Amino acid sequence: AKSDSPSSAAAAPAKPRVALVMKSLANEFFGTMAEGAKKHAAAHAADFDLIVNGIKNETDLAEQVSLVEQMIAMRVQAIVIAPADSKALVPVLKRALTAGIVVVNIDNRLDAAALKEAGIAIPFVGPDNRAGAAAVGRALAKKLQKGDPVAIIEGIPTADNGRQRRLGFEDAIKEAGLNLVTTQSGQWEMEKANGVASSMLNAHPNLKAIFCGNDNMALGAVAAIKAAGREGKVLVAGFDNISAIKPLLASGAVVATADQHADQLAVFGIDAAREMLRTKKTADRATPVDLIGR
Amino acid sequence: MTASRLQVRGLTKAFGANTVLRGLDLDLAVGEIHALIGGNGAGKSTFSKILAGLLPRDGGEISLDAAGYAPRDRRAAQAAGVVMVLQELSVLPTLNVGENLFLHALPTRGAGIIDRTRLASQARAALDRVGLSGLDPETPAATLGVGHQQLVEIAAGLAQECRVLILDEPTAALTRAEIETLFGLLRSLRARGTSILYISHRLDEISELADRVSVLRDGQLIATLPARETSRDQLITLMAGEAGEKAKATQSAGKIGPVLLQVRDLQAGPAVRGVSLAVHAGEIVGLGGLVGAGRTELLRAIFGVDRATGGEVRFGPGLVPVAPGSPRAALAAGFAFVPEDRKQHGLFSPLSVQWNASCARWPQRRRWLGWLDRVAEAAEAGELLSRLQVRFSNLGQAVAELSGGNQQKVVIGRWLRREIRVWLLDEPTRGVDVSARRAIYALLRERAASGAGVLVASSDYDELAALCDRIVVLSQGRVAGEFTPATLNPAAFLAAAFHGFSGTATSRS
Amino acid sequence: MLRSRGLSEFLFLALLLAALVGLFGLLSDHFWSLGTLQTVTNRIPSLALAALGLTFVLVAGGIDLSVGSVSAVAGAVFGWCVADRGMPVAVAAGAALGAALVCGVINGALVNALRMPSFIVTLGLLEGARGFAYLVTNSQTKYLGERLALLQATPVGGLSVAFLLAVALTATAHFVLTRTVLGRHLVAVGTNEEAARLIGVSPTRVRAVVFGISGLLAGLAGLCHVARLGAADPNAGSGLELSAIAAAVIGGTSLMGGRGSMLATFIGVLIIATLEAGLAHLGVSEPMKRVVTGVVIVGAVAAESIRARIAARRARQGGL
Amino acid sequence: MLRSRGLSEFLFLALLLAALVGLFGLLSDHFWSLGTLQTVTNRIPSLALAALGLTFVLVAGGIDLSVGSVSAVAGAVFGWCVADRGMPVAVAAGAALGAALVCGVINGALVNALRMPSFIVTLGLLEGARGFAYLVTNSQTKYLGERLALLQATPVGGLSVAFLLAVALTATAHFVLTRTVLGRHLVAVGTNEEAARLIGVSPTRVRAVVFGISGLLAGLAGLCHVARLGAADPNAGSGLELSAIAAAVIGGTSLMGGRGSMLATFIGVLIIATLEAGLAHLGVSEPMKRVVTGVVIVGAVAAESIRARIAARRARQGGL
Ligand SMILES: Nc1ncnc2c1ncn2[C@@H]1O[C@H](COP(=O)(O)OP(=O)(O)OP(=O)(O)O)[C@@H](O)[C@H]1O
Ligand SMILES: Nc1ncnc2c1ncn2[C@@H]1O[C@H](COP(=O)(O)OP(=O)(O)OP(=O)(O)O)[C@@H](O)[C@H]1O
Ligand SMILES: [Mg+2]
Ligand SMILES: [Mg+2]
Repeated sequence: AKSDSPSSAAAAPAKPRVALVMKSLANEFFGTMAEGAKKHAAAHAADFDLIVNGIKNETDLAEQVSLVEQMIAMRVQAIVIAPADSKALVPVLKRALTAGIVVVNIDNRLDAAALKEAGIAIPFVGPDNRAGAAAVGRALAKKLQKGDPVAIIEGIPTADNGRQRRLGFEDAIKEAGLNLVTTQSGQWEMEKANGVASSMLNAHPNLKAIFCGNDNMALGAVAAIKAAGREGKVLVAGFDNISAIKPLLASGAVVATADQHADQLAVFGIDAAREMLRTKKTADRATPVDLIGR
Repeated sequence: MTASRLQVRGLTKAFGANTVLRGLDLDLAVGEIHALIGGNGAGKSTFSKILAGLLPRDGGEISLDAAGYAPRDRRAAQAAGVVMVLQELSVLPTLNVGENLFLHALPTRGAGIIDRTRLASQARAALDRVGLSGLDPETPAATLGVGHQQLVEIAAGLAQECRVLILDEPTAALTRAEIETLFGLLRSLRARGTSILYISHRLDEISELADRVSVLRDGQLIATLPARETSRDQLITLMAGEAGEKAKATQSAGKIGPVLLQVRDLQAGPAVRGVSLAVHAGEIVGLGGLVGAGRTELLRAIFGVDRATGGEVRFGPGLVPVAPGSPRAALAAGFAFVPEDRKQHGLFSPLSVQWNASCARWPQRRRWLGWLDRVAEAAEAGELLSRLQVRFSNLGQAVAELSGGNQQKVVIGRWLRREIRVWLLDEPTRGVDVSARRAIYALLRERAASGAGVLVASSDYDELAALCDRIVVLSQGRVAGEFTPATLNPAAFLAAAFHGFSGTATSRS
Repeated sequence: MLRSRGLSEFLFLALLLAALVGLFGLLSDHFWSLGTLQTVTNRIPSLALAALGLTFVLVAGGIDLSVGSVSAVAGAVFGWCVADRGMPVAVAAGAALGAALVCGVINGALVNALRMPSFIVTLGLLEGARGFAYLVTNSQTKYLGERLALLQATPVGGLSVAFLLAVALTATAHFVLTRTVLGRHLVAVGTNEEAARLIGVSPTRVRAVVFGISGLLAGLAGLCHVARLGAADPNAGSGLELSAIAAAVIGGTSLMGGRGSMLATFIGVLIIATLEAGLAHLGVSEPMKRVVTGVVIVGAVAAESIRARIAARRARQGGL
Repeated sequence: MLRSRGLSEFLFLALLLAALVGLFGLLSDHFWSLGTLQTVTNRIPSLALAALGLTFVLVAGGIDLSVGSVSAVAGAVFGWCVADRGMPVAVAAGAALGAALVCGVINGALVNALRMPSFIVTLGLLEGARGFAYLVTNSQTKYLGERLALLQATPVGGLSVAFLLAVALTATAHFVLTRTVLGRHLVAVGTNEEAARLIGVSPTRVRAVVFGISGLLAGLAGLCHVARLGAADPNAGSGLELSAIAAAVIGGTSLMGGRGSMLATFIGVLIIATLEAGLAHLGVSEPMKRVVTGVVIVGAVAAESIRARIAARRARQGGL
């Protein structure tokens, strides 16, 4: 397979093939991302082919590595990847680069140290999760008093975007002088977050707000608050702006969320990859994150 | 014995290449007890399972009271009035006795809700009939010994209204007292016009109980004869297809050596309450007693299957103590144990005949790094099985497909090629036909003659009398008497067996 | 030990539960509170319903790994009917339960028709039904709000309708298992299928019924879940099967079939729900949560098995 | 069917595999390529090793749900030793395998000492060992780069050392199961534990051995995983147990014990790996992937069970 030099790959079909490797497509956020990418590909059907793949379980790194290997085997010209882990994907992406494939990192930023150790550079095209979370956090903090007890429900702690969002929330909490009483993982899942939130509410009867790493977990937290009969007394913030969160934003049960333009995220990445195929230039690019909420 | 109840013509049945029934004819009259005998694998169980709707036939005609009879399943057979008590036990340990008795037709109060009062009274009545009036229907079946299980199964069969009752070796695990009750019951059923097909290997039962006897050989009817006018030897000849040698006592001519197995004040569970006995080299000791006397539990405790709660077991010339609760230790000391319930404790049912016959010899077959000498294994298994006259189609056949008696031979046979010093056998000839039974007796004799000790529990009085040099009778988990062939007689034996029940004697089953 | 489970066993399980509650109360503030009680009782219905269905299957000698995915199917169908099609709630609930029942029936039919082990059939449905749930919802969480609020209403003492339903169904299931013909037939088939067949019990029918029940109860679990979260999430109930198995086994149900109690399963559910709530209450880190959960599952079953053996020994020494 | 498995069964499984490969080749470009072969063979080692260990346990009548978590423990320990402590790779690998072995020994000891069903014991370790893996790595993936590159080297025809190791161990396991006394003991205990005890086989020892083997092989699987990812991820191998069970069962191993073949398990692994690679190649949507996976698992086992029944019937009619 190593016989593929970039030139021979580029020479073969006229239309480049771009592979989009996602996390769980069963997650609405990534589903939207993939949909946006597919629409984009359909609109530019003459310019490139798109192959979309996702993994079953957000934590199944081996499967994502296999997907990348599979794409290398298919001799695609470019891989746009939302890595499920910021370190574990580095070696296989290095192999992709060696095989002459253009690689663009979206959504979850690859670990800088790991990239350095591997001796490669991969451009990151995506939102600044930390800044986005900090903005959401500030929007929520505005409704609170200094010293109010608050909690964070984070995503999977091993994922970089989960960590960035937590750090962003923490920034906002520090700025506003709030009192962070507990941080627990909801594993990105609604139900887990619901259980964790319920117990947080019991353990901290004065809790004023819960910052959630994504909207699914925010939905779970809202249900827990309702069940505890503390609607309006405990505020919630989310991230991602999925469709199911809209009624809650409208009703005020969720104060704020961040829109990373999920439908455009992959598109940015794909366009960056196509540009790189033409220009061979490598550069990070920040995509917009909008604060949604009143 | 006038009207015909059941007519079987040209019945055929094959399992794969193995043709079991080859055009069987049989007539069963209204109100008769008809015995069915034949060697192991002759096809008795297969035949009766077809009658009871448990197996489909391949060909032939059956008519019941002059109407065609072809039951699809057991329910259909029961609806037509044909009920069978199976050879293999199928009591369900997780249900209680009453539920076991009426599982097929639990009385309800509508909507599928069990009427427990009615169930209890029905169960009590059914148990009374087989002489188990002491047994509470709510007793979990898991606590029953094999003998009691068999009685419960018989009770379940008898509890149903029927025109034809089939009993497949019902007395294999019963002793004299229970057998008497059963026979009384069967006679009264006969008087009411029920036709009974009675399968047994105990030929003396047949002359005592049956009106007519049919002999099966290789899936064909050889003869139907009046039971009382036919001698035992005649029957054996017909079954074997050749002149059978006279059955006679085979007690040892050899000399009795030093003590090989010494059991002192052994206690285990509720059933064994302090048993002391000794077995000498060259001696065959029998263990007699009523159902539930504790023989099985005693043998299991000696072999270490169950951990003894008191007392000790010593072995060999030096009378070394055997580690309790470890069959491995017992095996290492040269013990072998043939369990009573072959299906549960003896056989690896889905595995091959060869596997089952050779599994006791793995330690000898072990080569470098645990490598197994499979060629030697196959050769030895083949030779062994033919010597025991086991009927099977090939060495790869699943042992579950053998007839009950042939399975038993496999379970015993696996030990024959090992240096066994002390044999512990629990009902070793259960379901085994006369000629094979003789072969097993001869084998045990030969082992004893070459210096082994044998301890054999049996519910068959004649077996104990014919085989043993000494008979120890247990009652309620204690030794209640000891006999030599010279001092043995049925009355004294029974008195000893009931000894532990003094006073309330017969009321508790 | 093999008799219908004695009082002592229930007492023991209740003691375990009490120990957990006591421990958490000592380790943290506010654990002994109405709020915690509500949290725990809110968590219970879906797990309890799934565990009851699974107990039926286990007693009959099978296993059902698909309960989590099937509960997601029910939620997904409900969400689709209500949010996308605007159907009335009752109709949607009917459709959801129907879909779950169909899943159960498929399980039973495959096990019966192909004589395959239920482990593998239901493993297949664990994947397949989950995929179906994604398809139905287009992999999107459907917001439903108060549409199933009925189940979350708290008519008595802060206990929700869903919780009361779970309690009522536990009692019913217990009655069915111990006092009806069906229940005894389940036990018989689970203990020894061949013997049961010879006696005239149809294992095929029994299996069809238990998998149907399991599917239906999993569907109900899915609806409770939707009611609780106010949203239909196609990812819901992943891992539910393992929690449900753990609950049943903590309650003494045998994985070999033939032995199990609905009441004990329910206590098993209480233990697991309390454990989860307590660990979250303490704010224990994710790794420690896993470790403690593992230790408690094994510990509970181990303690019960030791208790049973001691009891058996004592009974033996005391004579019959 | 009850004899040692005939050639026809292997042929049938191989046919299934060939059908899958053919189908994927027809449905998409570039599937029949060296690259795909490498992708598939790269995916195989960890699954194969875990499935072999599990087959040992299954044949002996138990089950091991902890293989995925144990593989993560091995990876985590390796990562910690190398990345945090700077130990040499060989020492770290030894420590990792040691930790995995300890997990297996704990499984065996608990099952033996407490006479608990292995399902629940290993379910406990599924949680507990995972938690331990998180603790060791502090819930962070450890980047290792080329440290275990040896396993990924491709000495012959593009096949990696890890793959060759898996093939060699499959052959060894096959011989152990079919040609050694230990193998006989496993089958005996898995078929009828009580009867095995009476012929002098110690079920306790057999169980200790199989769980030890399973732990060790799961550890090796974890190392292969680390080698492939170039990173130690405490989430590694979640769900591995279900894939491994599916592989074993597709290969005809009975979940009731006593019956199984290592070669057939390996073909089962090939089928699963091909299926995953093929679906990814086609870019099938996530929901459809789930549905297809479910259908293939059930379908493969069903097809085999139907084949076996037809073969049995034919053998019966045609005579032997
Ligand atoms: N399910 C089966 N599959 C294959 N062969 C069978 C099956 N059941 C019985 N056989 C064979 O049929 C023959 C007759 O068996 P059957 O059980 O009817 O004998 P039997 O006369 O009852 O013997 P016994 O006195 O030992 O009980 C035997 O050779 C046995 O191996
Ligand atoms: N696990 C058990 N729990 C309680 N009681 C038992 C158990 N096993 C056997 N028993 C009882 O112990 C007594 C002795 O049984 P055992 O099987 O040793 O008698 P036996 O003389 O061999 O008679 P059988 O013909 O029934 O085998 C019986 O009353 C039996 O019901
Ligand atoms: Mg018979
Ligand atoms: Mg006995």
